[in-house]
Amino acid sequence: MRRRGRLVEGLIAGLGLLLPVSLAAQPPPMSGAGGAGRIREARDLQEAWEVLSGLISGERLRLHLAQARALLEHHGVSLPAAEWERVHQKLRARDYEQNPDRRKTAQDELTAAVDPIKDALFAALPAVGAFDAPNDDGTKLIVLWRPHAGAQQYLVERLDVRPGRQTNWEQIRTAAPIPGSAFELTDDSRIYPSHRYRYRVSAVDAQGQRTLLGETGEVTATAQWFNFDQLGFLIFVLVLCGAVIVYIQAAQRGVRLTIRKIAGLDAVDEAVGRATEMGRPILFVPGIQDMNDIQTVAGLIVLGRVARVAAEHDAQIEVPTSRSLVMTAARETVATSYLNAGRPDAYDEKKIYYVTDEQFGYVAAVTGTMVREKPATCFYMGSFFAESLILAETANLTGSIQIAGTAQPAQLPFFVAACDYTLIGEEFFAASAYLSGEPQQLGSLKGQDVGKLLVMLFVFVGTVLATLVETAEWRHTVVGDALDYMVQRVLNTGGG
Amino acid sequence: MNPALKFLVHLDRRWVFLLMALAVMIPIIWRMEFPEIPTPLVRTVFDRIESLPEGSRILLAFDYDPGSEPELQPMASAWTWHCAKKKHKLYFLALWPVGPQMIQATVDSVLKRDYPQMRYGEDYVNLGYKSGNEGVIKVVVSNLKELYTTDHFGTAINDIPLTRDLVNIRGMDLILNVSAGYPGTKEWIQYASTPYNIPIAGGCTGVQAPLLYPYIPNQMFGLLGAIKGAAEYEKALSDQYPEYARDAAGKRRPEFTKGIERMGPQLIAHCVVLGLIVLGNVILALHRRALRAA
Amino acid sequence: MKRDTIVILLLLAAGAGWLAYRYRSSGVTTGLGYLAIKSDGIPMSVPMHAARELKDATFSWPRTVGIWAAGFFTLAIFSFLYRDNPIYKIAEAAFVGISAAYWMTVGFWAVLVPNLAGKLFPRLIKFGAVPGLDLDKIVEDLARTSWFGWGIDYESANGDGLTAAWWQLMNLPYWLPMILGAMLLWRLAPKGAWIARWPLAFIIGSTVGFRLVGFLGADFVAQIKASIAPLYVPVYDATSGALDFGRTFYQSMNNVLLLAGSFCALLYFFFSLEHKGLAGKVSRVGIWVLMITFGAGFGYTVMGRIALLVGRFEFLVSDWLNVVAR
Amino acid sequence: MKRTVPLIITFLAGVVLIYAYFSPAAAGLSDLSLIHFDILAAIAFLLGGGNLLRMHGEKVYKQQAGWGYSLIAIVAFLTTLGFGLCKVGVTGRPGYWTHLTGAGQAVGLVNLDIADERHTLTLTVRRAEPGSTHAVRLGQREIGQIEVDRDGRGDLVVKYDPPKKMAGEFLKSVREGDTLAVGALLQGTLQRYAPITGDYNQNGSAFWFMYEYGFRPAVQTTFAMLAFYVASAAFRAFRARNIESVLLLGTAFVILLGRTFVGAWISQGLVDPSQAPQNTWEQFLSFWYIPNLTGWLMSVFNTAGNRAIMIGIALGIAATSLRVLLGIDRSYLGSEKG
Repeated sequence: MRRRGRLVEGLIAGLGLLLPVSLAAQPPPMSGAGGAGRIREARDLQEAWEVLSGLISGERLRLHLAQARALLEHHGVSLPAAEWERVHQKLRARDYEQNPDRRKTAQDELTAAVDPIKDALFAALPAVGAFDAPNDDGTKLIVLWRPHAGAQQYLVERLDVRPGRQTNWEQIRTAAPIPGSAFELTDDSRIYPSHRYRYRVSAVDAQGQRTLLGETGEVTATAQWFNFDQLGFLIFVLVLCGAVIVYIQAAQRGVRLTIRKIAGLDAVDEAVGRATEMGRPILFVPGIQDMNDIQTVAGLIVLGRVARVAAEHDAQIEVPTSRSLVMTAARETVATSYLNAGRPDAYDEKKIYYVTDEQFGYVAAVTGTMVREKPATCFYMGSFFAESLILAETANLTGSIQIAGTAQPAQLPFFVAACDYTLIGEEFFAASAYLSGEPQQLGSLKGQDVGKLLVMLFVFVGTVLATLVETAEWRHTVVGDALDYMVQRVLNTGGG
Repeated sequence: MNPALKFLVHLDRRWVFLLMALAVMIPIIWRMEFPEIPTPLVRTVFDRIESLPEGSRILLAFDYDPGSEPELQPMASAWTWHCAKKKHKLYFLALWPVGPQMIQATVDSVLKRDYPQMRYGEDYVNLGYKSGNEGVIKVVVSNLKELYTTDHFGTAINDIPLTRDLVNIRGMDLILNVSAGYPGTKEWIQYASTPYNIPIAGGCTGVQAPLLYPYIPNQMFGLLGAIKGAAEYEKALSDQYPEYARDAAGKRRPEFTKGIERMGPQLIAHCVVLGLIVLGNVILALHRRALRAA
Repeated sequence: MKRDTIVILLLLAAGAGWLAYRYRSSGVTTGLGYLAIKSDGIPMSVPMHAARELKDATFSWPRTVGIWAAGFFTLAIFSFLYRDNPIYKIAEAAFVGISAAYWMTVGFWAVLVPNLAGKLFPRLIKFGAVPGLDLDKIVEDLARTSWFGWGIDYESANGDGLTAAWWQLMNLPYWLPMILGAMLLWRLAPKGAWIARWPLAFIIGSTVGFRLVGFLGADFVAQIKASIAPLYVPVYDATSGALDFGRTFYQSMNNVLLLAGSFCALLYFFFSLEHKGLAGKVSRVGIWVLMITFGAGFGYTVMGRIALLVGRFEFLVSDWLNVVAR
Repeated sequence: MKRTVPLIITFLAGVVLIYAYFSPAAAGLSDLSLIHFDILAAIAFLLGGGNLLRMHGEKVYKQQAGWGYSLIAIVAFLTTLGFGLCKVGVTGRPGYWTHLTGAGQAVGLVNLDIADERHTLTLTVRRAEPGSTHAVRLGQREIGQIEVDRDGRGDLVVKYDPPKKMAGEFLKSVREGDTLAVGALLQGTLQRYAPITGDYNQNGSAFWFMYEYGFRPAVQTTFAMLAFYVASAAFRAFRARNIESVLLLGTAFVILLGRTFVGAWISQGLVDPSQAPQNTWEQFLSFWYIPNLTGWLMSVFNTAGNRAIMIGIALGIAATSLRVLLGIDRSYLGSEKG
């Protein structure tokens, strides 16, 4: 029960997937402790800290109670079974109470029932302990100490242990006691990764009398190479990427993949052909973001395909850009397309030019170009903001065919309303694969479908669980735990 | 087809432009105003700022630019005024390069005018702009001084009383974000508010608002949507503090009621847009009938 | 001259005439001119209508010229709505030039100076351009977090950035963008333009890696998490504690619609399924959901756009022409 | 070589950044890469700006159609750039500074900032003898004591507390050329901060004039044109041709109503805004109150639609990223020959 969450992760890690990483992530053996208390090892200290935080915040209380029980029993402390039963009973009483006033009373009773457990945990703590903060970049240490009766304030001091150098204790912070709360402090002030530190905490009472509570052994802050909170998410990423890669390989082996038609994409050839017939240019707008936006990258990939068709049809293509880097990358892309189409002589670098970084300066210039050159076809492929409608309405006036593709949800309404074809979100990314016509690229689209199936599966299972929890009052059963586990552990991106 | 319908079917859109220009210009010249009732989303924000104890730390992140100033400045001013009224400590910060100018403009027009007793560095501070978009947020939630070694004016951050002991923005009681796009409210929610439980309220342009709805109320407690939100906030503010909207002589203070004032032309222009949609469909129906008859 | 040009010129002349008449007759409001005051050494622009109330506001020629320039830009750009014309072209060309230079300047002073030069040669920058730069902090950070601590002695300079050697202040990873930048500029050289692809490859590679996990983490998983909600949401009355049928129905219906709506819309995006048969029907519903979404987005946006226009017109009639006394 | 090396660079950079997401130890890399990108983009301005000059310069030189406009663009560009880079008309940061020099190894630095709301004097002394105390004199007046000591870690620290009342009038009386001395140890002559230390966009500077009266009105006006385009798009595109367009325009219509007073006004009979609905019938009525209906459309349908779009986008980005990372999509890299 106690390490249930870790057990599942351990099983997965046991598959060999991440074994070396998990071994490297073992906490250091020594944390040091002073005074009484049964918990001594850094690992247990860290767990006690996690459990205490959970009990105090009241989040996922069922799980934390189970962990607290296991932790206490592991250290030879056993509370009467009736005590545990009482907490669970109060918890149920609170969760199933609908009247707000009575619910408040139930909450108070629950808090009171949790107190003896917290006290038992406090009693098991060392007077002062310190350990390396989990899942951090090696700049934090956590100091945890047992509450001291009558303390008005705690002084936390730190000693930087440097061999061969005289160093003194320095006070890093003072902390005021919070009733019913754990006494912990995350020290992230000027911690050097390689240095060893000792901490000591003193309590100051109402008379200003200082009592030294204890002193820790040496601790070092280490950076973790893998954040285990994100394990569930990593598996998610691996499954998704795996699906894409598997389908790409299947396609390379010659497996036939069927992909539905995407309206806007079938129009590309036609639109380029129209430009040739009318003897007017094609205008390609790659959005207003720089190369660090993936939409711009996707837009340029589409540009590559469009330019190739244009080169084959001998149509002129013009690409004004709003960023210097995009201009550079677009020139590479178009030059390659012309080369691949066997028309390197027709490539004109001057048609791909930088206008200005300013969003609206760019729009003013592009709309001016539209009105003066009356392009037969306009492509808007990339990241767009407010300018979307200005571009689309101006080009509409000049009678151009307009094909838009963007993954800016806010601009989709305008493109949908004003353009002939719009590639909505995912379709825009699919365009780059679809237009290439290469089978392995189509494979990646299948991989995306697997991702969507996965979403549906997760949402479906989650919804069923959540509905059961809500209707059948199963929150305090394994169903509630499963839902908790799914939402809190598996779907945890670790705030990153 | 009768000539009127023919004219409408092939309507030159410059007539639409002219209509729109008149719809906005006339209410401005005649100063038409309409009543506002604060909606719950706005009310929550107002009540939250109102109920915080004096001296609470509030982070005002101004992530907009001159382009969206008409839409967002009224709410930025109203928030700043309200926070100053409640004697909160104000930390201004910007993720957009031109944000510091927006901050300075707000400070000049609100704090220096109505709260000349507020001292820079003790009651408010302008941390200025740092490049890096959401990267900046990720840093300041853990260690502010890693990125902000000086304020906007180049004063070392350790020399400023307000920021001397500030480790990171997790110590804030509230984040108020005025946002015109990326990076903005969404990033503040994702990287600061949700992971570290800092209450956040957003004020955004009309385009953004629909995208922020999914975050209410779990990840964000309130939202001021564009000028309408600002107008409602101004209304709530002047109901509570009459001196906000009128000076001692009872004269209107237009620079503080811009939201309400701008709702006039908005309303008329909205009706014009609504009318245009209806007209478009009437034309469509008549045109179809005319074609069928022909 | 075309007829419409004449009409527009006449309108403008009439407007100017009216302003002149207004000045002659009432004399109170000029209609032109602009003023600046100095408060504590910092200059500030004041619109005319506010200037009357401020004692220390003085007339300023540069700002007067400035506001006329702003007025010109405003009208010139609006003129594009009527049709493309030389005035718009002038404004457009100036706008492009000014804005490109604006962002270059910002890039220079806000990125290159502090983030490149300031990281490589902090002392030079501190005494040259940014006196607020904290050299002590730079040394301390390097001693704490540099990846080159094993080879370079940052430790001995720790606590004293002022007298630290230049190499103890230098943040070595910042040579990377310097070198890549040089490679990028190599395009301008007559030979070997292909070298510019290396920095591009670096940029694209890091973008792709950063966004891949970033989007999956922030949008994908977060959206799944947000989608998990019970289909039946009992709501109880706050006072009596009895089941509130109306609100229970409303909340439950919302959750059901939300789930069904997002599933249908998601099905629309499936590339493996031809939109035929059942899949076709469901994805048709998906399109409907998307259309409602787009309609909502459009409707919501109109408000903001009009606010911007209001702001611009206010500038014209109030700050520039001072037609509306405020 | 010309193609393989970039592919390897792309792959490595991508993999490293993916790893950085999961590793607290390497998390700094992703922030660093963002900063590096900004720097590269700023350097690339030279390419963009150069291209702009070349393009318009050619037009002017060859006197092609519209060369006059190109000339305007060039003049505007170079003027603004010159103003900005040279900080024309910028006054330096208000205050003085000096480098302190003297006998022995000791060095020092003084920054004296006199600004609108704050006056600060920071005095830094380094490499002085520990255990010594010196009087700090500014001009003729003694303004405090400086103490050189060792701290708890054994590092040398300098403690200096300027008297609290020093801010304000006294600092304002300081003039350029005044001498600041630290005992007999160090001394220096105060000088004004150079103009380069001022903000490039300082109110009143030449660059600021270009920004305030050229850039800003142009940006706002272009943005404001959207109002006209929104109206014409609503008129032109929102026509009930099929179910899809009916839904599109219907929703837009309701939202437009609900976002102004009109919506509340025409449906005001449905609710009593002063109290919550009392029974199921009132709840049903209040559902149709247009501001509520707007909220409902937003929170249910808009959320559902956006959710699907966002999930799709995330998947699309992941797949596209993966294709680029693995080198399957490499059009941006140019060709072997080029």
